[in-house]
Amino acid sequence: MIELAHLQVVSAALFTIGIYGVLARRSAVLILMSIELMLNAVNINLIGFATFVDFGGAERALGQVLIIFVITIAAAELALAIAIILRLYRNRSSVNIDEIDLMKW
Amino acid sequence: MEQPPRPPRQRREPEVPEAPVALDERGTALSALIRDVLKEFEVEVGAAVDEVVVTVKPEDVSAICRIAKDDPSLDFKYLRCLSVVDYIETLEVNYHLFSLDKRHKAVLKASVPTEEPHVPSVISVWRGADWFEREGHDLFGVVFDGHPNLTPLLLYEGFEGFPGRKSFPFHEYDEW
Amino acid sequence: MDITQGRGNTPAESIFERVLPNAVTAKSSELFAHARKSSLWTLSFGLACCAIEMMSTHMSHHDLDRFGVVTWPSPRQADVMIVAGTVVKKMADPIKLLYEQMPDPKWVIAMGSCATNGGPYYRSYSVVMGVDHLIPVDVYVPGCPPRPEALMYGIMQLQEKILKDAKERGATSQAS
Amino acid sequence: MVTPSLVLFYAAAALTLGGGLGVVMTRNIVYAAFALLVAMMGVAGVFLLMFAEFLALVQVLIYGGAIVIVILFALMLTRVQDFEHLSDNRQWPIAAVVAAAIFGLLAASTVGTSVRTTTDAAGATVRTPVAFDALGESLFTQWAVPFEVASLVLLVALIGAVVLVRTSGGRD
Amino acid sequence: MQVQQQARTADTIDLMINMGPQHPSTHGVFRVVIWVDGERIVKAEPHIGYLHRGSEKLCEGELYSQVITLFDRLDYVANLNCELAFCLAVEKLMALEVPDRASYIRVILCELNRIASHMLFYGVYGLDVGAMTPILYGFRERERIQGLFESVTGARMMHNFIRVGGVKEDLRDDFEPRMAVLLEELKQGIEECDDLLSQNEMFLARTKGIGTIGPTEAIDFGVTGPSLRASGVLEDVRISEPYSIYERFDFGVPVGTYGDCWDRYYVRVEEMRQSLKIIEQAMAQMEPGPVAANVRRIARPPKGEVYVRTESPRGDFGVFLVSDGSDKPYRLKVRAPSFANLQALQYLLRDAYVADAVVILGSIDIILGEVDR
Amino acid sequence: MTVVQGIYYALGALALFVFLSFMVLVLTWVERKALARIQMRMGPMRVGFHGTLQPLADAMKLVLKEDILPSWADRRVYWLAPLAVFIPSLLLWAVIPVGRDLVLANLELGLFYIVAISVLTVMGLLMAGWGSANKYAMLGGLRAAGQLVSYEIPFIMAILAVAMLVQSLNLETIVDGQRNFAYILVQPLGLFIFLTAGLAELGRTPFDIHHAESELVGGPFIEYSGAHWAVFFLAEYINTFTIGALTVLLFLGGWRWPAMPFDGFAHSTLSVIWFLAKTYAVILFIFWIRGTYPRLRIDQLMAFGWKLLVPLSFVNIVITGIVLFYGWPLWTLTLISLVLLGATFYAISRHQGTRLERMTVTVHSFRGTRSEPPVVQPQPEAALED
Repeated sequence: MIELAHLQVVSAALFTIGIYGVLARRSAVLILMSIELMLNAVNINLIGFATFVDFGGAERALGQVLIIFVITIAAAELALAIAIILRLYRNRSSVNIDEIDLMKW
Repeated sequence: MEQPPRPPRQRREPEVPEAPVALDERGTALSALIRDVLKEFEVEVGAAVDEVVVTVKPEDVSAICRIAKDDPSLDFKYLRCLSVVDYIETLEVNYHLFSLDKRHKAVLKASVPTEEPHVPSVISVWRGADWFEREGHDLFGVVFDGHPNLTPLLLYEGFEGFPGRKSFPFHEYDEW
Repeated sequence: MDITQGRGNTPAESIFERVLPNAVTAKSSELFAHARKSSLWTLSFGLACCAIEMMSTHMSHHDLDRFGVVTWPSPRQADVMIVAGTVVKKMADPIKLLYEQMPDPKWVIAMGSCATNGGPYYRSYSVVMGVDHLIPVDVYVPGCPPRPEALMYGIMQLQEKILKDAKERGATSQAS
Repeated sequence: MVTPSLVLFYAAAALTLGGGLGVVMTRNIVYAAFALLVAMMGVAGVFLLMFAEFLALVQVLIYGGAIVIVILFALMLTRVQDFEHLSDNRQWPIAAVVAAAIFGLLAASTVGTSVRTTTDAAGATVRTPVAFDALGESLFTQWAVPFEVASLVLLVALIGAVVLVRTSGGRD
Repeated sequence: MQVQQQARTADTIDLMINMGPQHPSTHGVFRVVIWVDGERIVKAEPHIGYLHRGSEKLCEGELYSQVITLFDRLDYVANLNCELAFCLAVEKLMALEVPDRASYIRVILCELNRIASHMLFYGVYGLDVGAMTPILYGFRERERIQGLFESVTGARMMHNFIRVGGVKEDLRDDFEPRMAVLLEELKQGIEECDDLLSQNEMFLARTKGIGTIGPTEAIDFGVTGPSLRASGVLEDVRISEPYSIYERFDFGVPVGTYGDCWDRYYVRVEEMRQSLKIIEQAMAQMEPGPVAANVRRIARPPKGEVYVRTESPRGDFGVFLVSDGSDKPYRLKVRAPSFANLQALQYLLRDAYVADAVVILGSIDIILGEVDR
Repeated sequence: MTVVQGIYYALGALALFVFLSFMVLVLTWVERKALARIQMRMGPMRVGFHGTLQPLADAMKLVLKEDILPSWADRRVYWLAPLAVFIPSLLLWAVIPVGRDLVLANLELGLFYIVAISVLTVMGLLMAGWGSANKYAMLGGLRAAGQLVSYEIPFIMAILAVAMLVQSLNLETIVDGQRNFAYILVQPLGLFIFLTAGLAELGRTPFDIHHAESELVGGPFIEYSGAHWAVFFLAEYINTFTIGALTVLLFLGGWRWPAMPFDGFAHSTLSVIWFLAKTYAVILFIFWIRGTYPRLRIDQLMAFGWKLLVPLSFVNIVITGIVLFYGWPLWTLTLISLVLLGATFYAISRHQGTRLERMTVTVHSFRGTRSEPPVVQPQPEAALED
């Protein structure tokens, strides 16, 4: 029997993996992917609550609506981020965030 | 009865006839014109069959070609062909020129010694000379000074010798 | 003289041969040979004059598609390489490479006299005198260039060879 | 109690977490993209198990059809030299510690808090699916304005991306 | 400023693509190395020589009558045109008068060969653009022409029919009726081919305005033949320096405007119609008579040199013949039209798309046999 | 889900696989024969009666052929790519009914499922292109991705317009909705968009730029041989069949035909026959296009997709919405659709790039030598610009 806790643990683990990726990797693209992972961790949590907890009434569909918004924002964010990365690559021929220090002095 | 041995037949050196010159009026007019235009240079204007032949010194080739192309009365905009002929001691570089407007034609000839065949490149005059010169370098070893890219064109990298020359063996090759 | 060593036109040992008794594998390999001979995909690869006749053979009038023969641009999907034309030393390595890129079982047809032995260019300095110096050839089609009918006959000979090979292999594997 | 749905859930979770680990562990960035795809398919599986068919398909469509492809496209276009041997930051041990700490925190809070889930008469938890039409109804009536705003965001992102990537006057 | 500088140096890396020597659309064994940025070509570098058979050198070891065999195999799509060029050169050197009938036969066969060659171009060009049917239509017409050639010369491709001083033998009795049928078929066939491809929207989209070259550049590169005429230059050896008996015919010379791929294509289609016109006139004018001048079996032209140019289907086919009076040529240089036309490829390919590279290469219609010789 | 259900699904999937494989074999034969007809040839003749066994021979040969792994290829990606292409194409058929009740899973969200799954094919093509580490393959993979992603939008929109008419995403409901008339009569514009986008999704002529034999020598599949290549081939033909089937289901009334018994065994048998017949008609149309048209260039293809098909598909949805919202009779929709379709064709035929404004090749007649100057026309300023 699937319990809410199962989903929460999976969500937490995925979120943690994402955080590790953001902190530890150097490639901008990989960091972007890690952010996607974190967003999906949130989605798992949302669907869990939406399904297991009875909100009743008009809020029944709220969880799923939120997920749709999250996915939308994720897509938009990714499009922009990839564009920025491509631009960076064109200017610096690298996607390593360590080397992107133009604003640092 | 003994017949006297027939005297060995005298081998005659075959008589080699020369091809007759048959210049049309356009050709005669052109040869006069060339003499006039190129009088600063040491040129020799003759004819072969129906074509005007202009013999020039190798070092003048580039300058003369430039004039031949740009001079409005000569107007040799079109380099038909660039060929090299091996006369054992010398290599002769031929530039076959044609004017689309005036419809007259001429051959420019420059003889270079086989040991050190150097001719200035005319690639700056006609861009179409590019591959012809590379081919001449490939098959005959003529060095076209000033050509930007005299790399093998027809032959593979590492081919030794100049197969177009008469000194190159004719058919003593391995099957592979 | 380094002929590429490979399995060439013997197919790789199939799983059937390992598992099934010999009598069955012999029969199955004959069946497979029928399949192979009915779908000979050629590498669309023309070298010289013969390529034009090879194309003719594929076109409406002669239509090699009737035999299931179609051309394929990539060597990875081809079964038969028709060497149509003169093989030049500069082209030798690419041809070997192409042959090696083809998957087993594969066959080679040498089309025309140039691919067979150099043909009219036998004494030239840059021609490989027969493609069999480079890769193993199964069928030689003579002619300069061979008529389309000749090429078709060559392909039918190749089909017979495939069948015969399979039968012989079956016989030897039964005997052993 | 092990039910088929629980087994399926474990499978989906394994896919998700395995894919996630693949993203952060692999040295090859293209593999990372494929691992991300696997993780997203796992999430789609979780959605399916929660009876959210629509969301699962959206997940497949958006992540499989758009996001991962865009990432791969960007990777193949840039052709970074250190394509296959990515290195980690120097502070990766710190990152690991931080991540572990956050996981501990999250897990503890999950275990520590009790959420009142719906149960049936026998006391077992039940999943209450949201009907597809209810979702649509809710999205286009109650949440219509946020929905429009979201589409506006997408449009802005699209234009922004185009402007960013465009090179001024041919190859610069 | 510094950032600007960096932006220039660190551009996206160009991808190098190696087209050929075995590539379905290089028309033989030709290799072109192209550097692309995305789908745009940055730089192109053609490599030839994969069919360099040393014909010119081989000719120096053959008798004059044997050289024709090698000339057949130079431009292996327009064999008779090559034979004609060589024979004209020898005849000019020997100052030979060719009988009228022989000249007519030569013209008829050469023009037929021109149609056959353009039909091959038509088909292969369709294939380059991505249509698979035109090649079958083109080869249908070729097959008809080759059938006629076979009945006249005994061979489908390597005819060895035009000889020094005339042609090998007279036409067969059934030539005229066969020719009449063939002319009707060809007329219909050319129109069919024209209908199938020329005005197709996608074909136009692919070829219009692609690979343009202006008249000055084209002449500078030594481009000749249909490719030159497509750029708006009225230059055809048949009218500017008439050889054989071409001044006796009324025919049109198609000339393009923009020098793009479509013009190059359509000039050839139009040329096929004009060739038919020439053949019709020649058939009407031809009268019985001898077909070969009185020449010794082993020709020994006098010492001298001669340059002859003819209009082969690909352009200005020139033969430079140096004779030392013996029975073998001292030096034979072939000015192959494809060789010169191919030089313009680098110019044509500038800033084109990868897909256009194939279309442009197809439109200048090269035959590797005469490029590499 | 019980064990019986599982077995039922497994058997169904197996049957589907066998059915599809058979269809692919038939399809290849039909294609070769149809193309041969167009090209005045005979096509396969020697293997079996009129070459009917030809596909079988081809398949057997391909499976027995050596499978080459190029040494520089990325091994895992290389081997997985055929599966990544093949599985989505098979998964699609889980919801496509071949006749009344002859469907593996009758999903409510059937159309949405098809849209979502069909996108996954791109991933396989990209994997194939990247995994074979060949420049042609790589370029082909990238082209395929770009093309498929752009044509996904009009594809989805065309489907959506039909869904609006029926108010359902279920394929059987859609077929039932065409009880009285097929939707081709209501939305000819939708059919045009759907078929064009579908051809692009398939990568068939005139949109076969990622195979592009004359440029890319076979695109992403260039390095594959033997069985793995056969899998790609299979997937491609299954996809062709899928597009044909979808066209029939969405626009041509599915398995319906005026003179059909309403229920019973006769009905289901006949329905399958009608369905296949209609599908093959659509596929023959696709082959016909292949036999006649050249290929577009990538930028033209993108321009066609984004500048023409995407706006058209949106317009299609808007007019459908207006007609449905105001409750106008459906023939008004037909009318608007037809007018738009006509306008589209007119626009294509009048477009500067696809039309010859005037003949650019002029013929100058001569007898004897020429006297005119050689350069007849100066290069005009307004050179062709697209």
